[in-house]
Amino acid sequence: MSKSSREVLSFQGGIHPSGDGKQLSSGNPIQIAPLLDRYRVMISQNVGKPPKPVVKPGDTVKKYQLLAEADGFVSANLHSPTSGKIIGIVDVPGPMGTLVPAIEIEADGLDEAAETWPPIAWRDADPADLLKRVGDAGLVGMGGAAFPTRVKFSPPPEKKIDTLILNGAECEPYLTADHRLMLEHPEKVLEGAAISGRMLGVSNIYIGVEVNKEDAIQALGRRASEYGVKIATLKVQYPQGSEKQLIMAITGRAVPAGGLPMDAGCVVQNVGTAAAVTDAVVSGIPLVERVTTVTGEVVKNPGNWMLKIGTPVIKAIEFAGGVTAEPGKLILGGPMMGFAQKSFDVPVSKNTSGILLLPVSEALTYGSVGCIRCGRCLEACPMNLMPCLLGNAVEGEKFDIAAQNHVMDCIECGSCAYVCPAHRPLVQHMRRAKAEIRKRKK
Amino acid sequence: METILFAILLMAVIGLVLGLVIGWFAKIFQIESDSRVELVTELLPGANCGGCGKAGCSDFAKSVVSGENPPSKCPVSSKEQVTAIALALGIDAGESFQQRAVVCCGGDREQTKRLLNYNGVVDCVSASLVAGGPKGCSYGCLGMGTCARKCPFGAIEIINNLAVVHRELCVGCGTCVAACPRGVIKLVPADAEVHVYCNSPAKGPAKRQVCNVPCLGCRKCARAFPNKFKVDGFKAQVNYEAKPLPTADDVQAVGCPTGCLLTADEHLKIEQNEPEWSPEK
Amino acid sequence: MSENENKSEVRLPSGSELVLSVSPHLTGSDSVRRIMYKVLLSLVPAAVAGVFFFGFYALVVMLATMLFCIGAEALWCKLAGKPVMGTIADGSAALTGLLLAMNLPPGVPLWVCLVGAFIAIWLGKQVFGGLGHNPFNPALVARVGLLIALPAIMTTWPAPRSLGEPEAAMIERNVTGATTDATSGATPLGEVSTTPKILDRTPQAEMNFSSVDSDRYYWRYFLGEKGGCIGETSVLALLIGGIMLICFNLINWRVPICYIGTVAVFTGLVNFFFPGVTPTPLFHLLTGGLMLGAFFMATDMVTSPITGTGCIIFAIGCGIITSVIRIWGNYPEGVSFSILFMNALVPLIDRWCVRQPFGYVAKREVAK
Amino acid sequence: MKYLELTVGAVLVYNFVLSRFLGICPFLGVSKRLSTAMGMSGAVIFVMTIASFITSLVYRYLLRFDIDGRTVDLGFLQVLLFILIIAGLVQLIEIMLQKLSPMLYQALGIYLPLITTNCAVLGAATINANNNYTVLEATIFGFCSGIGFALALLLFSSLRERLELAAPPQAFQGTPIALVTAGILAMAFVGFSGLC
Repeated sequence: MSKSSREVLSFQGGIHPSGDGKQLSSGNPIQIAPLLDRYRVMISQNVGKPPKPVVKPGDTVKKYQLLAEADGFVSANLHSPTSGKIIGIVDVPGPMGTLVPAIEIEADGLDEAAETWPPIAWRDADPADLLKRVGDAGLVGMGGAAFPTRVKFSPPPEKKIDTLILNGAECEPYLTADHRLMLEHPEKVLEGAAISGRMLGVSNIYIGVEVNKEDAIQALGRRASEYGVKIATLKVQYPQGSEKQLIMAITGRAVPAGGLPMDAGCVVQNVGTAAAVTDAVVSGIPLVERVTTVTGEVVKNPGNWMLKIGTPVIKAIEFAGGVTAEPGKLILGGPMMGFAQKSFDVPVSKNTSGILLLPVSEALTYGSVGCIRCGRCLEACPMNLMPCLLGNAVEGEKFDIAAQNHVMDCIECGSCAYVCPAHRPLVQHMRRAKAEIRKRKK
Repeated sequence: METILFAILLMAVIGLVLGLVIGWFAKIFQIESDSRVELVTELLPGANCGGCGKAGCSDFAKSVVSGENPPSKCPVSSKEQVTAIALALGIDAGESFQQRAVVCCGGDREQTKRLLNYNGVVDCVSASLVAGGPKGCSYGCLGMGTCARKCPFGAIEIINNLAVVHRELCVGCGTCVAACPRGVIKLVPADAEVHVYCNSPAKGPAKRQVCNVPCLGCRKCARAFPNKFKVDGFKAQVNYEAKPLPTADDVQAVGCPTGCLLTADEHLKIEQNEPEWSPEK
Repeated sequence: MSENENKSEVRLPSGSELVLSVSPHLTGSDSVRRIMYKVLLSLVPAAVAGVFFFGFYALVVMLATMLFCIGAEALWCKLAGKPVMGTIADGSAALTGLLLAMNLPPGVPLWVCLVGAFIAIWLGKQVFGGLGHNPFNPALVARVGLLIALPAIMTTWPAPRSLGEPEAAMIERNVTGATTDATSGATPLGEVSTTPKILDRTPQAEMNFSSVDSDRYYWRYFLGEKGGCIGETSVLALLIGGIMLICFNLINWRVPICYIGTVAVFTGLVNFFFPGVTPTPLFHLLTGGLMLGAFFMATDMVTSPITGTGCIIFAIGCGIITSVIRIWGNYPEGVSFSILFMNALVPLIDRWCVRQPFGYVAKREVAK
Repeated sequence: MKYLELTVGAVLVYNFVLSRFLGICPFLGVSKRLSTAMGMSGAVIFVMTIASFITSLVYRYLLRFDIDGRTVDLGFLQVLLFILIIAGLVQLIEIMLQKLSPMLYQALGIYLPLITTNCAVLGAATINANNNYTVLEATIFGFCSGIGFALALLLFSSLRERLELAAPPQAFQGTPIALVTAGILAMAFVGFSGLC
């Protein structure tokens, strides 16, 4: 099952977006963002139950101090990104377009850190201690889904996990945050991988990187053996970084439909999360900042920033020098799976991997032409579905046909909509079908 | 003569044989059917709207015959129709409770801020999945007509980007309530005339920013008629259990500052005739 | 919202002016319009060949049919209240027109083109809801409709330009050897179509196809010197067009190969086991509308199956039916009929070829 | 060879629906769903085969026979008898279906008893009689005609299911578009002419 390091691995289907925009920011080292006078930290930054706030208006907090406490198993702690005064809980526009509660902090400008946790000598530590630390630090999946890491690393005992895969594919066009992280802090990523392996009791650890990040592969490769991590080079193909496709490419195993990676004996973790694991375990600091790519053709100085959570998007754009032309679309995340925003006041959260501004000329992508049954979406679909048929079924509001044709297995990667010559909003159709089918099941 | 004899004989024999075979088959494949189910099905409206909670009219008929549901559970049938079913089965008609749908939003094209550049499917469910929908208010009617398309009775019309219920056509089956991704549509007693045309639980100033006709939660109505209106957070609601229900005169007396408290007829008239209506004018 | 002031020269728009759409926010460069124009481009070699062999009037027919189709589409859109320009600009009407013209005899009167255009666009496409919804290839619907309704006009074949050798006149001879009017002849397939039915074949019925089926003629058939429809004359030009289509990544190369291969194998088998019933496979490949059908008609995206496997089944079905009609049917040529028939089978083929989504095999294994 | 000719003729060349234009009523009526169409096809194949068999028996041995050297010709009873027999058969099917597959019974609705007066079944019986087919030929013909009907119905219903997702102009929705489709389908079948 293990492949030689230079074999380029991949999966069935997928697309090769042309002009992936990574060159805009891939050469720019990670910069530390200047301190702002105000942060709005969204309370719900994880999948599952939002944490319970433990601070009151008027409280003074220090950097790394707990703001909200995990409420239940699938939940995550939230810490203050800086020192200052709590103003209160305010409504901010969330990344999904609705107003969401956030804790507003007025920074005192000192950025004074609270006492950090003691480092853990992880090589001999009890996995349970490591897990607890990861939970305390409020780690969530930083690739996009924001699933609490502690939960991910506590698989039910009947699932035998034998492989840990670090996702460094970063297949989304434009995004370079993971790339820079791997290039600049390879030891952090590798150490995080090893710690994660220790937590899971797994020694078979891969880190999958697309071949277009040659320098990162080199950087990781120099130290990989120290940490017992194998590097899998992956073909540049979208969605290489999707869990199921990544597992397929590296191990050749297929995650059963409707299943999770652990059903194939794997756990997949983003490289950013791995670095955060190292921070939590070795440095004893919680997750309060992350590397985010601020990019786009209209951004003056595209680059990668270490942003504190709660930074408004507009400030991040200002760090990058503002815009050179009027943007037509603001996207949080990558262009393939990110979410279009209707406000520049959205705060950065633990899973904001990118802030992308598209020019007006590229903002309108969808048309109203019907399907011409060219079948390209069938070739592109990494899940082997029939997107055109599903789209037609949804347009005719025949959701039972969509359900029969496995719309629930769609991973919404957008490959079908990318290749569609009729420019149909297929992902929107899929989401609607899923929403309607879920509603019906209730 | 002979020919006729043979002809009669032949027909008779074949008829007899076929008759015997059919009779024999009928015995083997006998099934018990309840003719009452068919009778009730015929008396039902046949719209298969699912308002009763069953899969369709024949399914409902079965449940009526078996005594699981009273005939009045059908929201679509008029009182006379329900009585007819009850008479046919010789059972009690059950308490009739007629409902009507009302779209609790007055935010039409002119009143509520819309986001100009929505690029996608014209359907409320689809649109609500993109950044919460292309409307400034994330609780109001999206006006893309999913409810109007689904209504089996054609009772909902989209006017000025706002769904409006024609009360004379609505039977209260609740199909639209299930279809609406925003939960703007509510089922109310059929004789309720006055409604609060706002669905947003957000704070007053936030609503003001995006809409000209929100309920600001000023409590004016609740102060004037404490038993007829109640204020829940930042949104007033009609107390539909009040007897008597509020009337057009009450609306006059309250003098709602934003004009989101209206009678259904008035609301329909505003949307049909005065697209640029606002309370100030 | 008040924080939208910006230090840079270019102001950020307010959030409500941003475009909202679902992911993905990138899109490939190909569009329906481009696809249609690429197919049109691929048809140019065959069109040029048609004009070369049948003269200027062939060009008139092609242009007129395209124009009529565009007109029919515009008229429909106007009547139906659809955007006229947007629909015409996608090029599908022009493509249908050109394909239809290529399926018409070179000497066809222009009113036939007009009727054909309306059949194609109105009955073949727009009544079903327009591009993408039509289950049958519009050009073929029109061609078959015309063939059934106007058999005389649709089977009058002007002789092609001779490539110089006197023997080329063979096209104008029918099987009995009598020469016909120099301006009207028969297609090679037409010549052999008076063959007997296999079902009650008698020795007398065995035919000698040498008047049309001989090594001497293959080259000419290949280059295009044969009677027939405007577009099907030159196998060479059609092959060039087909290769263009494959290079443009517009068709699955397996479809034409399977179609042509099936015809070759089927006619080859019949030729081998029942000698004298039908000419050699090579003859079948080089004559009639097989190349046009295999490269341009059977590969039509809208009316062929969506899955790759489905397309291959479709192509093989077309091949078998084409051969059967050619060998035993009343009509000398079966390409149009066979594709039309297989078009009707497409929904069923799509049903049979449902793909197994990712992870389903594994699920079954786990269940074991 | 004769039987092959009979088969090809009944299924393709002289397809009952698309070439002889018989049995249009169920063809349009039950073709909205592929599953119901399959059920209907099965019922028609069954009725046609049995009806052809029995009617040809009756036609050959009961309608014309010699008695004491004289010929008794009951040919005038042909249509009457055929309908009687078909009606009886359909009744049998109906009773069976109601028990065995109530869903299909519901879906077929009125079209099931209508097979009784379905011109396709009566047509098959009459064609058998007119062509003076032997009992075996008649049975094969009946069966193959049923297959031809089933083929047409399956093609048509799958097309209609696809058309359900199409967006024809309002005036053409439903039956009009189905008729256009049926017409084009019939054109495709013209291509088979001359095969036998």
